[in-house]
Amino acid sequence: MKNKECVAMLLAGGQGTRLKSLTKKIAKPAVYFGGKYRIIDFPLSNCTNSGIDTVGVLTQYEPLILNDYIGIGASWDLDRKFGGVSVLPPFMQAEGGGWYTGTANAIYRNLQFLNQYDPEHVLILSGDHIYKMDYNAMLDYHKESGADCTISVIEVPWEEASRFGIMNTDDNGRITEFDEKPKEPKSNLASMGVYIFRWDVLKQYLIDDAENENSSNDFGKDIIPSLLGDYRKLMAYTFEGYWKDVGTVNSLWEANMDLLKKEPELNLNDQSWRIYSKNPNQPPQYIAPSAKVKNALINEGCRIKGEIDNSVIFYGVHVDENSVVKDSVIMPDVKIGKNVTINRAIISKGSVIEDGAVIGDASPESEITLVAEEGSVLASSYATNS
Amino acid sequence: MKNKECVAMLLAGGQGTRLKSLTKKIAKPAVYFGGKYRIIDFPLSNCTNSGIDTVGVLTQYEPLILNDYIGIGASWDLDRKFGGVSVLPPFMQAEGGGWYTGTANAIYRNLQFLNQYDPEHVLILSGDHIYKMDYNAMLDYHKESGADCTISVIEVPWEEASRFGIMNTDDNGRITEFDEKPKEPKSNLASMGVYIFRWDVLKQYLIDDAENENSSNDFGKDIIPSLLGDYRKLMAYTFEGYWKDVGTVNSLWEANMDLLKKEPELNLNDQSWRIYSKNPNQPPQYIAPSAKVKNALINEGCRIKGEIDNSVIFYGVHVDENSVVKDSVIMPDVKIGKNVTINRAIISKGSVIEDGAVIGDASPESEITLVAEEGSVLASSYATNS
Amino acid sequence: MDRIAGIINLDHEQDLLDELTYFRCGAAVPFGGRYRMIDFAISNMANSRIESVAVFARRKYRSLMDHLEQGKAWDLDRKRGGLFILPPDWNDPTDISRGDLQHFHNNIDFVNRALADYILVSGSQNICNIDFQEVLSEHKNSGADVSVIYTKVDELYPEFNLAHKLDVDGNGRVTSIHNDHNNKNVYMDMYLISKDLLSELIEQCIAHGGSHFFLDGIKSRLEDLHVHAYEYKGAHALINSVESYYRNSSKLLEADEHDSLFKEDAPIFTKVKNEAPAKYLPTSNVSNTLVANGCVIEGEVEDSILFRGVKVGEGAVIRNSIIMQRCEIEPNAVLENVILDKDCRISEGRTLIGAPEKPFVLPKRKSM
Amino acid sequence: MDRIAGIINLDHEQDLLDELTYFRCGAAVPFGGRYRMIDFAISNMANSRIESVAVFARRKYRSLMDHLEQGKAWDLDRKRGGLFILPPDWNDPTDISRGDLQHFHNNIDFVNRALADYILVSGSQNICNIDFQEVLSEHKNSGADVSVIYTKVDELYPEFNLAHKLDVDGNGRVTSIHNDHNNKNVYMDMYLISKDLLSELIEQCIAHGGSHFFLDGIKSRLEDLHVHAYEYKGAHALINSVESYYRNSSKLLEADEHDSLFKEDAPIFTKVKNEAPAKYLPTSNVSNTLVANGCVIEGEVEDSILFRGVKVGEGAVIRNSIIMQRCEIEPNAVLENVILDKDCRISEGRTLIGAPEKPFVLPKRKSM
Repeated sequence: MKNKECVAMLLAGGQGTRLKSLTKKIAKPAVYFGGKYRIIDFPLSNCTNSGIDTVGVLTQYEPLILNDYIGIGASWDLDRKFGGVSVLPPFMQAEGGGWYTGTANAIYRNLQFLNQYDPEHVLILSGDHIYKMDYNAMLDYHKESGADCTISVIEVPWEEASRFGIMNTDDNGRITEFDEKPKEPKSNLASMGVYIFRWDVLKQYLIDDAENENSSNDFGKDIIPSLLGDYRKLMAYTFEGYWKDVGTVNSLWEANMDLLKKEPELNLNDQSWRIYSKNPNQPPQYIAPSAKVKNALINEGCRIKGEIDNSVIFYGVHVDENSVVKDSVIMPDVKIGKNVTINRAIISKGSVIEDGAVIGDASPESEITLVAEEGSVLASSYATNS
Repeated sequence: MKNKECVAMLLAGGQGTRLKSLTKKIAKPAVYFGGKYRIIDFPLSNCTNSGIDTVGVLTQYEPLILNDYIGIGASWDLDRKFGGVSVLPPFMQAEGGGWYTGTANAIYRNLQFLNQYDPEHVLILSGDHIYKMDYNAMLDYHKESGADCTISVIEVPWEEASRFGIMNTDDNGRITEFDEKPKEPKSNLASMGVYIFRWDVLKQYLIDDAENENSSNDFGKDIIPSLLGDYRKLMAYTFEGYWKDVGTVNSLWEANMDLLKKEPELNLNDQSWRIYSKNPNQPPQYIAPSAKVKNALINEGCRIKGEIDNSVIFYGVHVDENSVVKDSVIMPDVKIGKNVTINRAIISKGSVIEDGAVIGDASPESEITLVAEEGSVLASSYATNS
Repeated sequence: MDRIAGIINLDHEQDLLDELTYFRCGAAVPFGGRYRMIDFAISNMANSRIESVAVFARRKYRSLMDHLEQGKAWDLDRKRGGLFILPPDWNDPTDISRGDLQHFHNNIDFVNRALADYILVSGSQNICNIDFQEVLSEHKNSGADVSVIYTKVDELYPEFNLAHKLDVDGNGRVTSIHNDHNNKNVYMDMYLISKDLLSELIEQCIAHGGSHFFLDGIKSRLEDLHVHAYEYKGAHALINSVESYYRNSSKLLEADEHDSLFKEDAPIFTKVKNEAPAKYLPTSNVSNTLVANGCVIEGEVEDSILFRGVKVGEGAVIRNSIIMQRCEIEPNAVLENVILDKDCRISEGRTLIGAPEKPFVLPKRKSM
Repeated sequence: MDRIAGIINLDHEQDLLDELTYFRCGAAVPFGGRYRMIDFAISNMANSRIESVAVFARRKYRSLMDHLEQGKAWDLDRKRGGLFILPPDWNDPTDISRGDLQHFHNNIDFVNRALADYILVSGSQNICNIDFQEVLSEHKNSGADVSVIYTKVDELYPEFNLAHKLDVDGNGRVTSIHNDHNNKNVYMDMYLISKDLLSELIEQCIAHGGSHFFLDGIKSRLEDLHVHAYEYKGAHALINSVESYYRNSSKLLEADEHDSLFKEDAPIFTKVKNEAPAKYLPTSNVSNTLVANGCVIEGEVEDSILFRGVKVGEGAVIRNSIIMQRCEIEPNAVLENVILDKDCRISEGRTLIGAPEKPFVLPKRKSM
């Protein structure tokens, strides 16, 4: 078979501790989003829609759910004979093995995987962001500019720039400097953590990096600075559109709420750029005569008898009579009894909320309440900011 | 979905050092056999043919080739939505992780995988043997006898019994004792390393075993003796048919030669019990006017211009004019030049044998010569027993 | 476990759903918000661990091919077994078989080679959720040659006039099969038979110039064959007319009916579309309605079924209606007692009102 | 990279292979020891990174459905794109399109929705190994509206009489298309066209009452369209008769022909069977022969092609013959210049000898 022009490597090893109990049992890329999806659906669907049919998913921490979720990749049309999606956990070699020590190390340890496709370019992705992006357009830009490495960047508000990795560029878009969380940013172009490398260049840098005992084996801290230090050609590719790091409970909640706008920036109904996900095979949702539903995203398998206002409801959720769900995200298979009130909360998968329970704090400045996975909330308890 | 009656767990972690350079880069279950297959094709095809559609493959050592070979399991019809084949390498957990310490530990560490299918029985297999077996018949026997564990056994010649794990049974086939390599065997029923456990029983023993610091976490050394010690019901299921451990270069060679008989014990052409394998998509083999082929198994993609006698030839092998291959196994994509003589040898995948080379020792008592993977043998070298 | 193979025999199903079956066979008609009629028969087979399914198709089966793919949605895209759509074969010109016996005859290899001891033959018009393994165990206990499946209906709806009825004796044996309009034992067009007997009966029927396996091979031979009646007791609908389609669709809005058809441990599978969750805007008002994914609702919907990707504009009102995939209802349109086939568009302010006993039906891709 | 979608148009291919096409269309005829004719067209498309392929089928396509499955063997069983077999649709009764234009018209959605800028249309009778991405880049450089693919043949075999021929000017532009039997520029029944122009030309052809897209939309419009000729230079065979089938099968025994058709970096894919390697017993004697897996050979075989699973008994002799899947040649039978279709059995000692210029052909499942 012919070689692959571009192979994607998706770093899905992060634990995402700021997501609290949401990532107790699952890796961050497996966290639920948008009534139907998991975070990793976005980069995987972007790959498929961009015509990139070979993706290595580098897992480390609790890969079982991710493994099981990705399965053979059929959901994203990545069940290909040559290529497709491969889950790549750390493995043992004749010379011994061990866990991945950093993002660059994870790729280095899979040189053999990449070599079998002999790609011209390698696309490095992370599994932490919600966005729709045509990687093929970025690849075209990368090829045309003849760069050794192209980094996609997004304009962030100047006042927030010091929270990001900032790329300083010349007039042609060539990166001259990389400032990790600069106190006094010289640019507002933040790295999205999406890189395209010429594979021959990256390979050499990975090998050198592995031999360097002082390296932390990280793309942002080691590989990119090395390339810049050697005056390699690094280009910034400016992305325009919705891009959100959902690394905290609040930002995850916000990103869900963003979808409820009449014309959300992130359009999930775009037939030309579908977001694929694993299908739970549930019957259509049933909206009972007693229900009131306004401003909501509701998935299949739900039975709604209560009131839903400004909320995102995943599949298999039951909301019984006289219950009110407001400004909240209800994850799959949650059962909500009668006379329950839920405000500004995220209810994790499989939770059972008993009759009369009151959850969350309605005041707009309050923190978002999180009910942990398969939790049970009794009427007597007043769960808030748990 | 309904639960699974029986889930198979295939222990494919072994390095198989006695196979020398054949397992330098690949795990033993990935070793080639029979002109077309890898060892692991046999247990996987047995599962499919027995109607067992959920198989966990426990890998550890160099899993990449095995991973890549198994892929989504489509070759064995195991690309199922619920179930199918899952490759299970050791992974990191919130409480830390590490490599599998023994066969029982490998299963213990995948309790979560098994729990999701909630099986009634678990079939434990190894990836080291060549045989065709109806696991479903064994499962029926196991269920009818009401055993906690059923172990499949095969009669071996008495004089060889001391090389095996021997099961001593009462008149009803109940196992009373397990002797690992006994000096004075009381029975000639050798364990085939194929176990069926009631899952509720096995689960408890695995949990107890994991807490026992003195255990080596091995089925044969720890779990089976524990069950026997507790007077659990262990039954022996007698298997009749071809069964061969191909753990050494000589036994691998012998097993290949066994296929060349007119009516081999292991019939690969049985349409009702097909052995599935990954298909390399090669054109039909071409037998040239100059060729002489006798007593041979030859796969697609071969071009034979020389003489083949009593040999097994994998796919993509070229044998040029005036070369003679006798009593040998030629693995995939080997290119053999002109005027080459090969006797009693195994030539590993991708080797190039140059014009005029002489390999192996024709005397019937000699050891089998092994040419290592992607080796190149020059005319001047006389490779034997390497 | 004994193995069963399945045949879905569409050969003698007539396409009586008016506009809905102009361009597709009845088995391919959308039903229940996201399914096609045939999904129920196939899902029942898949859930009963049937691994080989043949679909005997004769007419208008192209949208069926699109829908079924290679059985993917049912995990039936297999090497061993799997799902096969079998249109009539251009085979032996000396073939004397006729009617559905031609299908049975042409496809005798499917029967003979199936990794199964029993064959379950079903049509597509009886919607239910049934475990054929249970049918098999009753069949074996009864010692019968053939088991036919029936249900006792409460009310004699007109659609049952087209179905066969059974007389069953105290031992569960079928004593006669007829069309008595007042008999409530409705035959569900499903039977279980051993592979060998099926094969034998097919040959006999052909030799005797038969053209309809059930009539010639089973119904007319109740005396020499032991035919057992298996009673199915769950939710059931027979759909062979627009009226029965419409009434039974509405019945899905009842919780009991819904839950006994869509079970968690025996789900109804269908081809996967990747639609986003349904979106309700602030002006929406939805009540007693089934809504599939991909819908965007700004208007009012009551006592209705919306299939995938339906858009309902602000101020639009939909009542007692079935709106199929990707229809667009523009603002302020009013629909009552209406069935819209796929891809219809109702323009702003337009009103369409059918009768409760005879809904107004629009064919595919109409704009009004 | 520009994307191409593929159409395999079998609509006007006649089934002229006598016994071999009694029960199947020409595209489904076995060829080359393990392939079917259509495998070459589909593999060429798959190897050229074409991800959507429609097969326009009209007659005897059932064995094609069995063979192609959902495009599995070509990695074309996809959600986006994939392989579709499109029999004629029962669509709009007011449809006035005829011939293959009915197919183009019924399936205009395939053209319009394909994730592609260009469409490559091919038949199944021209066996070759061609990279359509190369055709596309030459097409774009030439600035042409349509590129038609041809090859210069050395010898004027009779099968070329049924093919169109091209006159090409110095710039590679086609100046006329005709049937001159002495012209060696044989049109390979393949053309590349932009999606938009194809869609436009289809409409125009239908409006003008056309019935054959190539003749009405391209051949007769060489003056207003810029039609470029792409010359293919690799191994080629046109198979539209038993004689051309037989002669070109034998040509596969020549190493050059074989190697330029079966390339490592552009393999010909086909449905996977799980046959064991071919087995040669001590009494076998095989020479200048292609042998597929699953064969068991005890006799003598020379200058022949054995498909999968053929058994050759001791003392049997096969010369200059093509023996298809699962045939059994019993001991001491003699076959010379014979083509056996699948599942034939030649009983012990029987002799069948055809002529080198007209082989003796046995249809499927014959026992003699």
